Formats: sequence, C-alpha cells, structure tokens
Amino acid sequence: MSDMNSIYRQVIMDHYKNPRNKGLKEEEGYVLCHLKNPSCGDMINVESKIQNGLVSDIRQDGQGCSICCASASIISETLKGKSVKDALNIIDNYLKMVSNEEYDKSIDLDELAVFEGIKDFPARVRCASIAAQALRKTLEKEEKNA
Amino acid sequence: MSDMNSIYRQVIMDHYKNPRNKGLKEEEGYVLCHLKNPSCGDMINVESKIQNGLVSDIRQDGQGCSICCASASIISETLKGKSVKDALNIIDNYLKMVSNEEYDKSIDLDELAVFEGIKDFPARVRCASIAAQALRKTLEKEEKNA
Amino acid sequence: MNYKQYFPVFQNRKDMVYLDSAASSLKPKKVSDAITDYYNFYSGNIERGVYPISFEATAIVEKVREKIALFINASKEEVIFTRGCTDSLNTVALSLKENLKKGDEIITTELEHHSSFLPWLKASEEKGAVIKFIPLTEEGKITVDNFKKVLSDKTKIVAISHVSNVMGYLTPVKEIIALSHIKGAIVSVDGAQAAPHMKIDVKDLDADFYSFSFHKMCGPTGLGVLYGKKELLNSMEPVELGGEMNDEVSKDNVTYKNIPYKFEAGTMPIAEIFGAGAAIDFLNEVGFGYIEKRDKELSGYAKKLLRSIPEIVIYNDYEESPIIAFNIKGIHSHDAVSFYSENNVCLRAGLHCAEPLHKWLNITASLRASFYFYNDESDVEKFIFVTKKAIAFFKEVGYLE
Amino acid sequence: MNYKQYFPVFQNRKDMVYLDSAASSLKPKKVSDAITDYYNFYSGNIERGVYPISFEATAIVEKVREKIALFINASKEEVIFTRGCTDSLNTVALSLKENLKKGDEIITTELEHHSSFLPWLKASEEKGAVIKFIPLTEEGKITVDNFKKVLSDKTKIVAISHVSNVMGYLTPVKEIIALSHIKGAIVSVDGAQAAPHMKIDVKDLDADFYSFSFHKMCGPTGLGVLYGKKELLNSMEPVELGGEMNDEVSKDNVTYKNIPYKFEAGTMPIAEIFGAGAAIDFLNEVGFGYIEKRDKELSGYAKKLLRSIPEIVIYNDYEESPIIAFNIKGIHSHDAVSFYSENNVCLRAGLHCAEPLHKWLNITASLRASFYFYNDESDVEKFIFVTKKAIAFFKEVGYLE
Ligand SMILES: Cc1ncc(COP(=O)(O)O)c(C=O)c1O
Ligand SMILES: Cc1ncc(COP(=O)(O)O)c(C=O)c1O
Repeated sequence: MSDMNSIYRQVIMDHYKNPRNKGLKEEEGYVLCHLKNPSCGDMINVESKIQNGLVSDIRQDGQGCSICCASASIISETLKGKSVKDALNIIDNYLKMVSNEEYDKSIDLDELAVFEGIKDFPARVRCASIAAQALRKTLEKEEKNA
Repeated sequence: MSDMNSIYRQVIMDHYKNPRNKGLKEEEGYVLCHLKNPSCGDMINVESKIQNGLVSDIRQDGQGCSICCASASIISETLKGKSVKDALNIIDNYLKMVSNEEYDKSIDLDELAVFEGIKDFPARVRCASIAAQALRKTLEKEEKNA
Repeated sequence: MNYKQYFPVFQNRKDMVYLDSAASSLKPKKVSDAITDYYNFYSGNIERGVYPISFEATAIVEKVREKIALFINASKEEVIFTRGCTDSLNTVALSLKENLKKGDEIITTELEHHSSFLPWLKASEEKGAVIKFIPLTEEGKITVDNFKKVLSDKTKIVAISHVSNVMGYLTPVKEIIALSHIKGAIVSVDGAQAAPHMKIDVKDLDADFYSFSFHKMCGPTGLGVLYGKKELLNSMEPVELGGEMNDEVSKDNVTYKNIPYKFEAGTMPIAEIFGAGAAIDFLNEVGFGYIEKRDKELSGYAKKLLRSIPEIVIYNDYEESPIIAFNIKGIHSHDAVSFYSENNVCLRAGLHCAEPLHKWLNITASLRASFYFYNDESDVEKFIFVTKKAIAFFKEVGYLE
Repeated sequence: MNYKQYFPVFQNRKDMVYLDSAASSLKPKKVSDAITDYYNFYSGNIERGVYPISFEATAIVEKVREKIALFINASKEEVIFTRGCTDSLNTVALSLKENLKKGDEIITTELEHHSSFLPWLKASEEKGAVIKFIPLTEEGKITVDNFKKVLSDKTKIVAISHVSNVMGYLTPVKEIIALSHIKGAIVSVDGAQAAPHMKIDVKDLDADFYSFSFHKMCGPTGLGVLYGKKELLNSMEPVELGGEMNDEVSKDNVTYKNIPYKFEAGTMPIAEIFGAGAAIDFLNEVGFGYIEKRDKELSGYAKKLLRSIPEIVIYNDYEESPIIAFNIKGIHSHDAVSFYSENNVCLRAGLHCAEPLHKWLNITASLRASFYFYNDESDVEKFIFVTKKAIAFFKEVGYLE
C-alpha cells in the first residue's frame, strides 16, 4: 500500500482534521467562488480578499473527501500573503503536478508538494484540484480587472 | 437469371402494361383504401364494392413498380365476383405464399399463382403484398360490420 | 456454475472484483461476437436497401425486436429501440408533456434516478404542472398506502422506478399502476435496475411505459428499449423526426409510419441490436431463477459479513436486493473507494445520480456494492477483506480514530 | 492502393459490388477491433467509477473527443456525442425552437434529407414560424444568389445540408453562413454526406452547428456528433435530462454541468466511441486528398460510361460528386434495383429520405449509386455491365420496348 500511503500522509490528515482558514467571512472585499464535483458530492467555497496586488486573505468552506478538504486548507495557508501573480503561478504548477503534466519544479509549492502522489490516482485529481480551480477563477478575474 | 425470370413473367408484364379495372369510381357503395410503401414510393388505391356478401366490383389505381401495379391488377381480376369470405381466404393464402410462409395449397389462387417466385425476393414481398393488404383492410371492416 | 469464463474482461483483469453492475454490467463474449458479426458480414444499412446484406440485416434486427417482445411479454410493435434508458424516459416525457395543463399533478419519488425524475421536473416547470413526491417510509421504501396519499383526480402522470438504483427496493408497481389507471393517470416505469434481475411482464404489470438499457443486462452500450402500450404509442407525437419514420413528406406536411417505426428516426444502432439479441439469448440461458437466487445469496452473504463490522453503516436493509448502500462511518466515500480500487475491488462512490435520495438520507455521499450472477462468494470475501483492511489503514493514517 | 483488404465484409462477400456508401459506408476491421477492445478490456461504465477499468475507459473516450475536435477543427467541449446525425439535427431544433416566435422565418431547401427538414417543419408548425425554401436552379443546385432571395430580417434559422444525399451537390455553405450571420440568423449544417468525403473545418465555415454520423464514415453504428459553437451551446437548454449531465439536483431545481456534458444525458455509447476513434485514425491514414481524388475518378468514370447508354437518364450532372442519381428510362427503380441485387451490385432505389426533392424532380423514385475510396474501377465496370444486362433483360421480358 505504498501508493495509498503516498497520498494519505500526515500533513493531509492534519489539514483534513484541523482545517485552516475555515469558514467564510462574507464581508466586503471578499470574493467567493463555489465549485462542485457533481458525481461524488464534493463542494467547495473559496473566498479571497485582494489588497494592493496581494492575496491578503483566503477563507474556505465546503464538504468533500479528505483530499478535497485538505487541499482547500493547504491552498489557503500556502497562498495567503502571496502576490496575485505568484499565487496564480503556484496554482498553475500545482494543477499540472497533480494532473501528471510537465511543471516547473523550480517553483516552491511549499506544503502543496504533499499532493505529488495524487498524479498516480487519476480518479482523485479532480478532488485535489477543485479548491485550486475555484481560487484561480477569482484571481484571474481580479488580474483582468486590475 | 432463372430467378429474375421467375418473377418477371409474361402475365405480370401484361397486367403491368395493360392494367385491368384501372381508375377509381368514387361512387356511392365503393370503399377506398390507400396504402403506401414509403421507402420506394409505391402507392396504391384499391376501391371495392360489396353487395349481398359478394365483392361485386374492384377498382385500382396508383403508382409503383411492375410487381406492385401488376399485383393490384391481378387481385382485382381474380377476386371480383367472389364472396367476401372466399376473397379474404384467397388474400390470406396469397400473402402467405409470397412471404414464404405455409399456406393452404388446395385453395385456387388462380392468376395470383404467378407471384409464387416472389418468395425468393424478400425485398419485393412488400411490393407484391400492398394491393392485397389494402383490399383486405376494407373487406375485413365490411365483414365486421355485416 | 462459473459464469466468469463467459466474460473476457475477467481473463484480462484476473484479480478484479467487480461490484458495480448496477452502473453497468460486464459483457459476455457472445455479445461482442454478435456485434463483430454485423461488421464482418453485413456492415451496411438496413430498411432502405434491397440487396442481400441489407435485407438480411433487417430481418435479424426484426427478429431481435421479436425476441425482446417475448422477453418482456409485449408485442413486437410496442418495442422501440432507443439510445438507452435515459433516452426512453425522456421520449415519454417530451411527447406526453404536450397534454399537461396547469395544475395537473405528476407523482414521483425521492428514490428516482435523475433520468426518471428530471425530464418531468422540466416538463412540470414548462407546463405549470405540480410534482408530488410519495412520502417514503422510515426505511426509505415506497408503499401503496403512501402512494394513495398523493394520488388524486389531478394526477396525470406517475413516473416511478421499478427498483431503486441505490436502495435496491422493489416498488409495488403493479398495485400503483392499477390505482393510477382508476384515476386515468399514465404510468412510466423506469426498469433500468429491474430488467437485469427479474422476469419483466409488462402485460401483467399493465405498465403504460417501461424503459431499460442493455448495458446493464449483459448487452451492448448505446442501446435501450422503450416499451409503450400500442394505443398510447399510436396516439402520441414522435419527438425526433427524420429519415425512415415517415410515410409521406411534402414541403408542408408529413405523415408518420406505424409504430414502432414512428419513434425510430434515422439510421438505427444496428450492430448494437445484433448485440442485444445475443444478450437476451444469454440471459435466457442463464435464467432469471438462477439470477435471482444468486443475487440473494451473494448480497445476503455480503450483508451478513458487513453487519459484523462496527465501523460500517448500511442504508438499505432489504435482503432481496442485489445492491448494498453503505459507508465506513467517518470516512468520506470517495476516500474509501480509492482504497477499494487500489485493492482491485470496483465499487461506486458518490451520489449515484440520485441526489434527492441522498438529501433524504441526510448524507453527502455513499458507497454502493452491487452484485450480479457472475459474482461469486470469493468476490464477497475479498470485498469484506478489503473493507477491514481499509478500516485498519484509515486508522493507521489517523483518518479514523 | 487496394483498401478492400481492410474491410472484412469483402472477404465474406467476395463478389459484392457495394455502391451504397451514401446510405452507410462499410466498416474496416480496425473499427470492430476497437469496439471489441472495449468489451474485452473495460466492459464497465465511464465517468462514474473511480476504479481502473472505469477511469481508463473515461480517458479513452475523452481522447476520442479531442481527436474528433481536431478532425473538424473545433474545441473539445464543442463536440457532443449523439445517437447519430438525425439525433444531432433534432437536438438543435428541439432546443432552439423555444426562441422562435410567430412570423419568424426558417430557411431550408427541397434538397434536404428528411432528418434536416422535418424537425424544423414541426418546430415551425408549433411556433407559427414560416418555412422558406431557397429556389433551386434548373439543375437543382443551391446558389448564393438564390439564397439572398429568401434571406430577410425575419430569418432566424437556416437549416441546410453541406452535400445533398441524392444530388451530391456541394452547397456554398461558407457564403450562406456569412450572409446569415449578418442578419443574426443561426445556421445548422447537415454534414452527413460531407464529413465522410472532405476535410471539414467548422471554424473556417463559421458554422453554428454541424452534424454527422459515424456509420457513413467507416465508423460504428449508433453514434453521431453534434458540433456547436461554445457560446451557443452555453446559452441553450439541453433537450434530454438525466444522469451525468447535471451539477446539483434537488426536489425542485437542477443546475447543469458545463458543455459538452450538459447535452450528454445518461450512459454514453462507450464502445461506439472507441470505434469512432479507430474510424478517425483510419480516415486520417487514408487522407482526404486520396478520398476526394478517388471519389472523382470513380464517379467520373461511371458517369462517362453511363452517359453512353441511351436508356439511362442521369439527374445530377455534377462531376465532383461521389453520388449518381439516375434511372433506366421506363423501368421503375424498384424493379431495376432487384436486377442489380441479383447480380451482386448493391444500389439504392426509392426516395432516399428526400421526398420533396423527388417531387421537385417530378419523378416517383430514383436509383442511386454512391462511391467511396474502397471502390475500384472493376466495381464501376461490373456496375455498367449489369446495367446493360438489365436493359437487355427488361427488353426481353417485354418491360421495355
Ligand atoms: C434506476 C435507473 N434509471 C435510469 C438509469 C439511466 O440509464 P442509462 O444511463 O443507461 O440511460 C439508470 C442507470 O444509470 C438507473 O440506475
Ligand atoms: C444528408 C443526410 N442527412 C441526414 C442523414 C441522417 O443520418 P442518420 O440516419 O445517420 O441519422 C443522412 C443519412 O441517412 C443524410 O444522407
């Protein structure tokens, strides 16, 4: 079961059990994105606040499997405080990594690197991606408007 | 080409070229049935008049291939003057014969026997049947009402 | 009897424990052979040609139609070939909705597969009709008594599944149909989960419409059946129009062929129909007596063993069903199913196209194990073994306490 | 290049001269092999499972979708799998008809296949829209000039075939689409006869919708494609509702998945999609350069020889077309075709699902010979030989003077 071990690692379980930045603010300045994985019932809300080109806060909420929830938590931790540009770059490479595509290994994915093993579980790529995709949606809109 | 010869016989060609009882009466006492073979464009009208349980007149009209038109002509000739019951019996056995089903060989099909070879041409069974089917429809209704 | 030998996928995936037959059954060699036969010996179109490959193939297609009619006790012209059960169910709704008026009532249930429920949800919104749900019992069952609570003079349509695809319960459709007919309502039965497992007799049920898919009953993908009563089909408008379903076409008018052809526009799924013939032959050889017996034995055995595991919660306590809906308490079904998959046990996780039911159960998702006659006791044992292993693993990684 | 070797039916029917590819093409071994592969190695459902046979098959299905997108120069999400061209064309009409108002105009032609014309005839009757026919030229062609005569500010829909299935003419669709778009009209192109014979570039044509069937292009039965522009598909309501096409379902609401899935309700024709992938590969290997060249050579040769027979009347004098519509003067096409069939030449006789065109031609039925790249010169010669033999036979029996 080395494979299963490679994804159900302590970090992931920790974030699943003790999610960071959990709960939505629903305050001015926060932009919400809601995404679903209809066939398995996963559902994620990611809220972000952008100030002076920086992602000053990220909140998350939802329900789903451990991979989905942990990734939302780790995403929120890892990207908070980064510039919109850097955050998008990390998301991009993170999504490539989990999808088993070529990605830029020189970029520091920080704790997100724990999801590397997902690439061997094609059925779970979507679980690991959904929170990142939700955040990307709002950040991209933000970048365009800026 | 013995097969083709078995269906394109002189009697059939004669009835095709010189159709008997052609043209509708559209008079009182005549009942019309219109049938189509949509994929090939065959279209047949058969009119019949019934008096005292006898098929006193049959008229026919339409367009189609030689088998279809000749069968309408021969049907009209063969069944005119027969009792409704006998006519239905002949039609029934005729349709069985052309469809290559068991039929009562003791029944005199008269000129309709020339269509025996049709059973080897499954794609033409419908051509040889359509006029008989049209007449059967009206005769059956007649029998029910009687 | 070891039926696995008839299914090539077991030769190619030796250790696979396949417990997802409710999503799609496996297919015996006979079926793909029949499909290949079409491609190797006919390969052309039917109905329209007058040359041998065409009329020979046409004759085979019509023989299969007869075979299916016999299989469900219908007559030949009541058997319409469709793309699948979803297509059949939509065809009924799309054609019948034209008769719906504001305030008319449609009865359905929270147990329905989306394919049975959604076409009527849309029709009701369009026509201002009202959807009524049969209250489910505490166990999630449909009863005749509860059906009577929603049946009324306004009921026009009853859309109901014969067997639920999550709970596996058998609906008392015969009684429901009889009561519906007293009110003049039309009943469309979703037989997707019933037709693979029991002898269907549409005449005995007196069903107005009965729909199913071949891919769930050892048959080809891309083919389903819509059974409809002759008188109803005759009175209905076709939904799709096109080649081969009409009698006469002019620039401003069209007349239709007789049933079933009126509902079969365009070139038919010919190879698939060849495959369906082989599937029916195969099921007839296996026999529903054997199928029902094995369904019970296997799911009964699995349930018994599952019940002895304290971490397991089972949602459907219905012994007869070949379906088990369950979860490992505290483990999201999607996490669990990956573990099963890594251990070569194929289950399904999620909502199983029955989201309203999951809301009713008040859970976000479930695991589903479904059995068919080609499964055996060793499949059950492997399934239980992996279940226990999963629980141990999730404890080890700290997912479960 | 002898392509017959790739088609098993020629091994099993050695003397068959197949000239009915416009009804359905023959299928190469590759295609049934790909179908059998699905049954032998996967056999289960896609999209819904998380075990290997399921996600591996899902990946193959999505690869085929990409391959088709590339084949017609679309993007992946614009490729919707349907039951066939008829299904595709009906889906467009059933979804778009909701936008039609009384007095709106729909432009079509008398050349259309029933599958292209009838869905709009029905929609127009329902919504009080008016159908306008592009006047055909004396030869039965569609011209841009004549299109302009019927195009107006009221035009909402143009439903037109890229190539006619009887006359074989190529419609100037690109120009017609450009003019239609100026008026804000939506153009649905019936590509059933075009896609097998020429490179289709939906972006270059700027088509709003483009429909075709695989069984006419060396592919499986039971599968077609509906291409639609992203923005249009996004704005449209799906016609069929059910499993796998929705995002969220409650007792009184449903939200849909993104395209293309929104339009793919229920279990997909998985084996057929595997087969379609093989068909596209095969056509790419053969190449449209070769296909177009052979179409012209073969039909050109056949036409030349036919023209030298005084008893023959040809209805379409268009050299490029792989289709010849003709009759033996004085012989009903149904009689003639039986003679061809007895001599192992497969032609089609009748109305070819294009009854309005036959009314326009003022004939009751016609013979159709259609060519594809696997035909060869000896097929043409046998066809001509049998034509002459037929004429002699019908003279002998007194049918012809
Ligand atoms: C109860 C039920 N109804 C309908 C369907 C739809 O069948 P299909 O996906 O073959 O169209 C299914 C299976 O998915 C089902 O289980
Ligand atoms: C021009 C044209 N359109 C549409 C169709 C319908 O295609 P299908 O029968 O595969 O649905 C055909 C073929 O029959 C055709 O030739």
